[in-house]
Amino acid sequence: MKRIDNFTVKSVEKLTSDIYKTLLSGDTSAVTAPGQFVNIAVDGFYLRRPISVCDVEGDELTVVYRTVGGGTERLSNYLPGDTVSVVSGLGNGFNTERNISSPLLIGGGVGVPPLVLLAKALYKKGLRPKALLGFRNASDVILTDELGKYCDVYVATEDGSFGHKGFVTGLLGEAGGDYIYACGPEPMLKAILSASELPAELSFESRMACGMGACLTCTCHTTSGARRICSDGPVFEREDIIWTQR
Amino acid sequence: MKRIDNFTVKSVEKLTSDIYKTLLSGDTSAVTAPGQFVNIAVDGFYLRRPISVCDVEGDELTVVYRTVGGGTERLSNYLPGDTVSVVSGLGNGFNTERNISSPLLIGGGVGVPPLVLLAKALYKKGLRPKALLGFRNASDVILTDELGKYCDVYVATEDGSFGHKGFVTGLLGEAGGDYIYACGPEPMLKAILSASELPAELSFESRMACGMGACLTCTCHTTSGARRICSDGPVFEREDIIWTQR
Amino acid sequence: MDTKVSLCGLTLDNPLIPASGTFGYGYEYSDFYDINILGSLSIKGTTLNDRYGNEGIRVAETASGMLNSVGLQNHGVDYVIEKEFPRMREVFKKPAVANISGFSVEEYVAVAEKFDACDEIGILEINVSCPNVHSGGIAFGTDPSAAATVTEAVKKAVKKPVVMKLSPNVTDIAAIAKACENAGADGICLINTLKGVRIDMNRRRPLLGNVTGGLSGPAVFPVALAMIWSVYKTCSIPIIGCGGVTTASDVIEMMMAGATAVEVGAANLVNPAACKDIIEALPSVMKKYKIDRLSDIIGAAHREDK
Amino acid sequence: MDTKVSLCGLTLDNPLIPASGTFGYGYEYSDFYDINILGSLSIKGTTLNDRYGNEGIRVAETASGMLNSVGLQNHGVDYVIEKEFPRMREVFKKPAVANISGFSVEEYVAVAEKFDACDEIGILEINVSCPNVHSGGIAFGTDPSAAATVTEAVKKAVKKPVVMKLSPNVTDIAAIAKACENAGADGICLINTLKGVRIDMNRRRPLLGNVTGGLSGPAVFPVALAMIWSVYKTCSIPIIGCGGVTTASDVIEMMMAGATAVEVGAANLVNPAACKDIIEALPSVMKKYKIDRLSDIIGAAHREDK
Repeated sequence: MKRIDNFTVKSVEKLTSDIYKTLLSGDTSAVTAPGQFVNIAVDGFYLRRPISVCDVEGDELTVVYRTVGGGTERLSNYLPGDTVSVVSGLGNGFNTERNISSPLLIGGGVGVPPLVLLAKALYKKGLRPKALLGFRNASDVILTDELGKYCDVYVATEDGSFGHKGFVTGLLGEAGGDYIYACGPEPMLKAILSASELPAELSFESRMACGMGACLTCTCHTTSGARRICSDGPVFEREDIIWTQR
Repeated sequence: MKRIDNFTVKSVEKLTSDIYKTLLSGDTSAVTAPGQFVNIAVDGFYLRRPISVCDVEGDELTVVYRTVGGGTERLSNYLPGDTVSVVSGLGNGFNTERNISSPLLIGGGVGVPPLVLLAKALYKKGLRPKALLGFRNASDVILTDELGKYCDVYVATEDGSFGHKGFVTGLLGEAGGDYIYACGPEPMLKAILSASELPAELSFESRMACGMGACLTCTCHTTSGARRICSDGPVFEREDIIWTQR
Repeated sequence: MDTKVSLCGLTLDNPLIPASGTFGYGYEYSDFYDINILGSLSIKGTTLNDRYGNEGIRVAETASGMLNSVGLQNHGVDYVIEKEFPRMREVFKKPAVANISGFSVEEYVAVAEKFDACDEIGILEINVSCPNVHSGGIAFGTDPSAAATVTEAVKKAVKKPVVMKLSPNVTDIAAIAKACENAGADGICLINTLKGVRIDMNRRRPLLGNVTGGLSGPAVFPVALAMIWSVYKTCSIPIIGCGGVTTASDVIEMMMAGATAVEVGAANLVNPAACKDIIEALPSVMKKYKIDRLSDIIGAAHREDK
Repeated sequence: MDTKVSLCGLTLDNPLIPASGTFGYGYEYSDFYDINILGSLSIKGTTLNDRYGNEGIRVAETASGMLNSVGLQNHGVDYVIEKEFPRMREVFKKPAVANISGFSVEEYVAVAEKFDACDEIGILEINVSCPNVHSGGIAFGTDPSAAATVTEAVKKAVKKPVVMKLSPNVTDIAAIAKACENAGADGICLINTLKGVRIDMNRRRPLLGNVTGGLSGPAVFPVALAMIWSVYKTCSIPIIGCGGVTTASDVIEMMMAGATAVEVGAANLVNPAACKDIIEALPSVMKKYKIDRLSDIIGAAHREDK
């Protein structure tokens, strides 16, 4: 069940030079799985901004996003007490009902946030996931404390300024695990599937408008035909994915 | 010399059910005559809103306006501390350098505000103008206190709920005077010229875009040809005016 | 207050019809409100065969609007009737509008015939205006005689009313509308989207995979009104207005310009409850403008002229 | 960083040209900045004789834009040269663009000849696209052969470069541009305004005295880009882009789509310092997109195609 509601901004926190964390308060009942996203209306911009849900706790919903343009810029400038319109309950989300014992949560950059709610969900089921996180450098590192509550956290940075030097795939070898959940830039997702044979589900990004399956602007090719990132995804299993045509 | 500046909202006061007074602070040096107007940019609306200057004192500028649509509605919702872009120094304004001894200032409804700065200017020149003001009813009456500082104020209301019952022209007979300055709806201006033979200058309203003589969207016919309300006006002498074609 | 309008023999509870391609088959929106409050709904544009549509990025934001270049993605008419209609019927009980696209006169006719046999459908909306498919659709919508040929062929083959959906990317939309009317069309729907481009300045390439897309949203509202105005002057058949409608006041403005019914497009994508909000606001806006019956104001702004 | 561009034999310090009808004769804006920083400026559209223009309301607001229906108000070419040019010269020392309208081929030629003799003028911009004058102007801009006839007649009569300003209210703007190029035009300026209407719902009449007006502002930016894209593909002569440009980034996007210079219109009316703000912001935006010389990016987004 999707919803549209006004949410109140509780706080806005700058995490890095261009990544912000906004805490919103409102009816979060439509958020039923980690890996779902919300579509947020921003003053002065026509389209909503789709942003993955980082965390939900009671009526509080956390989003962590990069300011990539005017819209997310504007979102980061909202003040506590301001109201924003939020469409929630969007996307399939990660499947946490799998028969697995040692999940690997792999995130890159601004793909890390949805892993927080995922880690929490798996942790509540009695699992202790490993989180493998990749960033460009130490000043880009985010959410390790939050993930640390539910996971063992391993970090790689491209320049080695924090944790392992290199890409996040460099952490895969020693990580073990029996299932991969991943979210991040497509080259990273691709590299993960090249580096590991484990079963995996990956979360994708796309430009979109409605975010709920109506406009068909976020369509991608999959092994089972045309699929909508917004509503058939954003999470697809490795068997579904066709890289060449996306 | 026209200017564009950011002004700070100092206060917004609701005067009647749909008339607001906004006090702005900024560089007022471009306002050189009563009857001039400013063109104010309002969030979410493409065109600026032209509004007559009610008063100027140091770096404080007062505008009083009716909320006739979304733009003025929005303006009335600004909060103290908010910033608005203001183009100032627009329009010719009233001519206060005339050799007159007993000016009549006639205003109707939201045409009253520019008479405040006009009254102040004439008062400073040693004159004691009479202000004849027309409103629909008692609850629409505005700015009598401000005008009372510089004028003898006479009020007419259509329903007689305040002052003289009837139109403002009903006050003309006993008012005497040797010159008319007027601002208000066109039927009122027309009625004034019918009711009085005194020399007069009248301030007109028009839809407009730039407010500074470039776009030619506020053109009107006058006895001396096409004139721009924004920059040849908004004040025209009675000899200039052609009613039929406006 | 009476919001009913009569359109091509159907009585709609109100003039609101979500536009094709912005409302799926209705059920996508039933989480947000009971979509039976709508006047009707226009289903996603349908072709004879399954189509993926355009590759690459399909949407871009613009000032007060958006570009889309979906390119008629759909599963083909048979799938739509077999699989989508039952799902639509669960949440929408009124006659829907079937939006039909084709790459030949024969394809238009074939798809129209299939929808003509469906109880779910009340009106056939023939899209001769899709700007996002090269060599298809729009070719029929930019030339009066080609538009007339499609109209005539479809009209011969079907019983349900036929509304021709026209492109605004033409010199004289009234001439095309008139040709459709003369060929037997029961109504005209306008406007489809305006052709637009955005550039990705980082890549120094067009942002959309298809280069051009269709502009919709409030940005195009005055353009839609101008074309509705012109077609109302020229034709006698009813107009379904479309283009940038976002508020109840927009609906009334478009009806005064000449529209009998009003399609709401992009607004659904940015506010899933847009049509509900509009329908709920209609009575108060009607009161503001002293309107008792919405049907009274169709073309009202022409009164001194026509 | 180098913002110079070469346009029809003139070197402009930057591609910024305030569009005709939004900048008077320049001196209206000299309170706000030294207008000599502009690349050039295009004067108010000029006809042979004095014109009042349209009666009644001439401006309406729209989402991210505005309608105007001024209708070519001007004092006629002789007055402009005698009275306006001396005032313009006091504040603007560079060659200006003369925007010329007419109701016959002969009128276009007569006005063009007079401006051709003026030192103040560098380029003749022939407006075959005014949407606000019935029976005039635009009739020449909606038909390739009529546009070619005007082009040829003017070219024969003058020495200065001739740029044809085209209407977007056509099915195929590239065909019209190509006809102008073949007839000898030195450049194409596009787009003029889109036809639009607003209704005054209280009066139940069109808001504008002229019923229709021309839509400008950010709303039309993607439409302008689409037409520039198409004309760049078809023609070899330079394009002066126009339509909704508001920021330095818009300038660069329009140049990548194919514009050699860029006219700024409605933006001047809502921000009198718009062109100054854009010119000052250009270097930082050029840096963002790794541009050393602005002239390098003209049509850059076509590189894989052309």
